[in-house]
Amino acid sequence: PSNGTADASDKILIGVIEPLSGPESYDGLRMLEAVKMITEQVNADGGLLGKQIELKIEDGAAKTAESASAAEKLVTKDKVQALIGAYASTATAGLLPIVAKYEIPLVNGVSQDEKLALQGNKWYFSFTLMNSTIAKMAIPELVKSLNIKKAATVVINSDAEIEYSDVYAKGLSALGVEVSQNSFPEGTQDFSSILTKIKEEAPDTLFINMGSNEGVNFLKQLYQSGYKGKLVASDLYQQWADEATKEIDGMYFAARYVLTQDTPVNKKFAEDFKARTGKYPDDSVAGDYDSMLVLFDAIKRAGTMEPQALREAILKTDMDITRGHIKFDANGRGGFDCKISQFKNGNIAIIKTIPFTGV
Amino acid sequence: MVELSQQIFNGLVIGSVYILMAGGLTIIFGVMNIVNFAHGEFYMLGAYLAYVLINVLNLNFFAGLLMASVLVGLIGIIVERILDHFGDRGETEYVYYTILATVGLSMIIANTVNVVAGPSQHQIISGIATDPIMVGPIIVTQFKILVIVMAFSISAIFGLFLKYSRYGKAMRATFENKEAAASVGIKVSTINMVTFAIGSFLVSIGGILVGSMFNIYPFMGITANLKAFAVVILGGLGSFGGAVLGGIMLGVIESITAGYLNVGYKDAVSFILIILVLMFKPSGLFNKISK
Amino acid sequence: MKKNWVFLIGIALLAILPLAISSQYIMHLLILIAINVIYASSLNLISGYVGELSLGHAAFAGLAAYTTALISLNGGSAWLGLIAGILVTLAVSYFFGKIVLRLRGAYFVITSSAFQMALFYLASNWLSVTRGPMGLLNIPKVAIGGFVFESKTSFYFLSVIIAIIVVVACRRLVKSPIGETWVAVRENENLAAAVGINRAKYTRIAFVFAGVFAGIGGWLIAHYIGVVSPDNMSYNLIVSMMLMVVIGGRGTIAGPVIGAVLITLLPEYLRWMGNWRMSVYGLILFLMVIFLPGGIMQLWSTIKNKGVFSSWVRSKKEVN
Amino acid sequence: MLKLTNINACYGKVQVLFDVSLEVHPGEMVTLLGANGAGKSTTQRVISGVLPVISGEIEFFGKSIKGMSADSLVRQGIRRTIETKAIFKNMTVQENLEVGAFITKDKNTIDTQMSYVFHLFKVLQEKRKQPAGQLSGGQQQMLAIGRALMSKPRLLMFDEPSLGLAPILIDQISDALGEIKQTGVMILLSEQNVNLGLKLADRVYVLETGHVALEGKTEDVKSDNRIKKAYLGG
Amino acid sequence: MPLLEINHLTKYFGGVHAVRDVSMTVEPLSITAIIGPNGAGKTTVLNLISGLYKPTVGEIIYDGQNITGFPAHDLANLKIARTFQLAKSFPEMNVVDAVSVAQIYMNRVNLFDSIFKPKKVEMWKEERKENSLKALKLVGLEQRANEKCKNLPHGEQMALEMAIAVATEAKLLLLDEPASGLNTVEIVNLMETLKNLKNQGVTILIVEHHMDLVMKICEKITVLNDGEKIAEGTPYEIQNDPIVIEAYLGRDSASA
Ligand SMILES: Nc1ncnc2c1ncn2[C@@H]1O[C@H](COP(=O)(O)OP(=O)(O)OP(=O)(O)O)[C@@H](O)[C@H]1O
Ligand SMILES: Nc1ncnc2c1ncn2[C@@H]1O[C@H](COP(=O)(O)OP(=O)(O)OP(=O)(O)O)[C@@H](O)[C@H]1O
Ligand SMILES: [Mg+2]
Ligand SMILES: [Mg+2]
Repeated sequence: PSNGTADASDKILIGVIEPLSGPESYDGLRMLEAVKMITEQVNADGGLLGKQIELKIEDGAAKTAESASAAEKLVTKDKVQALIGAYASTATAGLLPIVAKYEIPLVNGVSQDEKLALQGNKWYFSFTLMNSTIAKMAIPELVKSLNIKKAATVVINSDAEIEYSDVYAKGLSALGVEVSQNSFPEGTQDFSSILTKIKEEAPDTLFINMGSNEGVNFLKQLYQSGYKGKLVASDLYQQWADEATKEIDGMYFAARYVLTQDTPVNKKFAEDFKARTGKYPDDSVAGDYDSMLVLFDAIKRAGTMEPQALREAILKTDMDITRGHIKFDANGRGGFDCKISQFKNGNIAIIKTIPFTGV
Repeated sequence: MVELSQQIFNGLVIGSVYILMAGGLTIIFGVMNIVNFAHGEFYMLGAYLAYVLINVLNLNFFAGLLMASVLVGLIGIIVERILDHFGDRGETEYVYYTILATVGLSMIIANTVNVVAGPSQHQIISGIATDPIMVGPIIVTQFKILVIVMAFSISAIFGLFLKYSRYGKAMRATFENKEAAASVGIKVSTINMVTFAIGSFLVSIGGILVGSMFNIYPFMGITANLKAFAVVILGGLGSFGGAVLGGIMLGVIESITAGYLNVGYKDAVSFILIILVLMFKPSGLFNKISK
Repeated sequence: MKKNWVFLIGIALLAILPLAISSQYIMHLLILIAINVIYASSLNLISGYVGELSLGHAAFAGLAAYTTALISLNGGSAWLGLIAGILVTLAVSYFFGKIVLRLRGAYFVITSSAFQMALFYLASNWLSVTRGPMGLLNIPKVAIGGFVFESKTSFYFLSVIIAIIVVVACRRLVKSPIGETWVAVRENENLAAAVGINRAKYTRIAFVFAGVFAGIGGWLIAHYIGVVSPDNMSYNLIVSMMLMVVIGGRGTIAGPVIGAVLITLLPEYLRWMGNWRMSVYGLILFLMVIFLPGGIMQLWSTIKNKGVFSSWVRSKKEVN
Repeated sequence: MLKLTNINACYGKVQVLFDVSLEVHPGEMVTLLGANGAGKSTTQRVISGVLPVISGEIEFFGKSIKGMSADSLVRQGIRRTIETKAIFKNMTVQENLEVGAFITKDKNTIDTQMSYVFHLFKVLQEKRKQPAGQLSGGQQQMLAIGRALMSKPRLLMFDEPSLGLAPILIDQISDALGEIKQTGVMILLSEQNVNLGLKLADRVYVLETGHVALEGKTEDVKSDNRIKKAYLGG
Repeated sequence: MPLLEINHLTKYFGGVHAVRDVSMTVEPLSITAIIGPNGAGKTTVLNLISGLYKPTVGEIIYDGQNITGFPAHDLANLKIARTFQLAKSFPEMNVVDAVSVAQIYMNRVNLFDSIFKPKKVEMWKEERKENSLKALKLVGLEQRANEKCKNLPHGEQMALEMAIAVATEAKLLLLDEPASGLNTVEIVNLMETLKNLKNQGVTILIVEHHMDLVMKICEKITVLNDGEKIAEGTPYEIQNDPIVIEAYLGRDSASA
């Protein structure tokens, strides 16, 4: 209600909160590029509702209080009409009371903590595949086709990854697989203790979930430790394909995003992004790009920036995004297919697609 | 048993790096009474410089290691010249302000590298084989052996220098009392500069070894610094020999905790050790002289 | 007497301030300022008056935040959370104070920092209780009777009143004989002991008050933001608390208040710098420590002593 | 020879020395006498290069040494002991003495000087392996004096060497000073203890609030009435 | 009954025997001295009495009460005060404030008052200030009341520490080399002050190398050497004791 007059202005204002400083800025800066890229493309095509789109960008440093402050400023001072962000689930959590209070839609295709989505916040639209959802979709298939008897998880100690470890451990043991859970703190350089432990336990499959940077380091040390078992992760980071090609040969993925997924939306996105930044995108970049796709599509259909109308339009989303096809339920939770894939000889290929049936 | 011996070996490797980090920190504290909160940033800076020299400019690994560390030593001298200004503020104030200044410095260095070089992680290519070799039941790599050998020989050389050489004695004298050191003809400012340079040089070598054994990233200095503090406290502030023993001890204890308890608590171990040591033996485990 | 007037006028201004401000964003900043005033003033008791640089202060804020979060998420009221938070910080600062106050200088700094880092790692890894880095979400608002401190304005009054109480309490402590003992012990511990001042006892009073006050700040922020995670006791938090104390002027009552205002607003004005921001903070700290170690308060007293200000006032009078 | 001409010196904004002029000739022992805060220590600090002068000239054997750093003055042969017993507490007594000879690299000189110091102060030899911090107040004073002797200086300055020493040790020190003087070293002594200060001195300067109030041969100064009253308790 | 009684006091530092089996007494309203060569253990004895160190063996009885091992800060309550060999007082404080600190241990306002009763705090502060000025007057420092402590020259520092000790309303005063660094005139003043204090009911135990002062004002002298008591007696007896002359006084003693 506080920005009822904003409609009259000649611009559509969208607030973007990403970690632009600190360790998380590795992802934050690339995500910001994707958001800028699609906005520039839409503006070049004449914008939306006859108006140009202007991004208001703030650094939330992936921290709760900083992200909340940024949102407070974007909403009340800059008068943005929709929000994208803020990467880490704890950071996004700081945004939720604010969007609820000012009734501004927050579209998020990245944050994975399902507790956020379960809050019943009318203005939070979350549509990445939650870890629990992926686990439900992919674990039975993986256990069967990879013949898993004894597994271990190795994750970085960060919000989404810890949750991943938990839900996978539960899902796997429900199917009679013996599992041990392992996590390491952010910034770990030396993995030798974990690897020694794993070697002793000798699991046949290792489920890993960590940032692309730690991943390269971990995978190299894993290789050096002489590990011969199978490897499973959620998403393939392009950095792994480039820098740890030898180490991840044969690795499986229960993926949200697959670079080579052959859809027009994804092809355009991947090529544009590569052209713009010289790097291939991965899941979190795709997640923010998808958020923008969803938001722009809803604005077009709503024909107005009036919040209530925008909300209705978002809920009715039914479109192709980079990661598949998306629909929302009445609570603003969305999803798409999970793609079981394998990396072999330098290329990733989808082995099997498991359809989304709800969270 | 196999796992235990492997964990102890792992602890020795990382402990060797701790020796280089903490050895530098402890002599800077000893000579200048500065707790250098930017010490970890020199570690990171050394690794980044070596990365540029070795990976980008294709220098030989050892040449790059030496050059980068000398450069970091020179940067250390500049920093020392600035911190020198706090000298006339009285003793407690001096400790207080040099800590704050180095906290500021560490923020400047780490975040600037993060912006300029980007937050991604890299590995320094040493060209030395990293393939697993079995030594009995333990898996080692050539590089890890090199790390242990380097750390121990460098600290042995430096320890002997400090104990017996004329300059080493002058350094220890400056530790204790600047006016008195000046009164016997020691050029205190030179000693301070040399100390800071050596301390920074040592930690830079540690950073480079870690960077080619594992990886480098802009904020790698922060945890490293806290580790170095733990080692220095274990060994006694200002005691180089203590740093060597403390480094090995922390490395091994961490590895064992990680292996048998929980990897997540590995880093908490060092902090709990600090508190325990200071509760029961504030002068450090290996320090004979109590203050 | 003059001081009292300034104080009363200040309070009156703070009371009518919300009437003059329509921007919710500015109200938000004012709330953060109030909380930071609590943090900085309490830290100043140790780092300004007792004279030891405590890099473990944020731990108390975090402890109380987790305490109240756990209580109110399990059905207790926020007020119960406050009482529990106070009791927890009181107990912890009492016992930890006993250990750490035996140490001086560098040892104190490192130990206090280790204490905070140990708790930080505990919060990050004790998943069953703290949910680790995922944090505790949806912490309920503070309510009294049927009234909920939901709006910015109501929370503003709550936090400003608490901040004023804390600042006044700090001031009275500092001016009391207890405050004198802090200075005495800092200046010459052996002589202080010889005149019957027990360092352990008196510095611990400072430590406990500081810990409890920081805890109250942590309680406010937990219920204001609604999320508690290990960030509530991070290294960054203690660095920014330290910045407030140093920039304002340590060992003064007004200094930390001024510092809190500046450090809360600074990020908002430096946002345009993007990711250079943290480097700039570091630079500010570095330059302050070199050129203005007494902070803004030092600047103020040089102006006063040099008579720049009074001569300016005098010349004005003469003109009239 | 050491020659100070019209030296002015300050701590911050407070001027402490006013136009102080004094000379020490080869083979001579000169005493600076003066009440608390008169500027005796400050004069020595100026000569040893620890405190810069505002104006005036300092010459050492005809060469200007004004503005030279403390350590290079030590190399010129100017040594000073400090009244606050600034010894290296965590180093052993022997190491303290070795560092005292920092500017001499010649092992023989170091050995000779060390035995000389041990000959002067027997306790030091007994305690040579102990950390100097464990010495008593007076023993630390001996160590400080011994250390100054280690590099065979040309000018030795002592700042209140009798401070906190037992009478018997003051005797020993006075003997030691006599011996040192015999070897041709110039000595500049600050003292409140007139017994020691005036016993061996050839000439005396009396400082009052930073000014040279009186100078002259020891005999003349001793018989000056004002001095008798202020310092000799007579 | 002696005010202070030391029985078989012994203190080792690692292997160093700083004090060995020393027994002595201090009579009420007397001035007693401990003398001895450097390193004899005099300061250590004072540190043991004043609670800075704990004795290895032996006991210390004060006013009939065994105070062995009491921490330093508890002794002010028992009316024991001391000065230090290298006096520096409270360098950054004003002289009068530094003396006021000496009365805080009396605890007239508690923690509750400190926060809730600023008036009471203020009143007690005034009262302490008045007492402090009196103490300063006694040692001749009243002119320096508003000076910073660190700006006092060495001699006045010692006087200030005495004022601080006096302000605690001590009955037993332990002084460590108060005459060190003073010139003859200042020493005469110091003697006056000490006599005044004695007349006001203070008992004094003094460690001093300045023989003039010791011989003139002390009733009893204990001589330590190498941690052991080697002699005890009146100034006359001590001055003529060949052992003391040999170990401590040296050849000039006749002229003292
Ligand atoms: N570091 C300093 N800063 C400021 N003033 C000082 C400093 N050192 C000495 N002074 C002042 O300078 C004056 C001369 O001091 P100096 O130490 O030279 O006297 P002194 O003759 O050696 O006295 P004493 O017999 O007490 O040693 C004194 O008034 C003293 O207060
Ligand atoms: N903390 C300590 N650790 C080890 N030895 C010590 C310590 N303090 C004193 N000593 C030793 O104990 C002995 C007695 O020292 P003390 O300071 O009591 O002497 P003193 O009689 O006061 O001498 P002075 O007249 O020189 O001040 C000395 O040999 C000294 O080296
Ligand atoms: Mg002097
Ligand atoms: Mg003594």
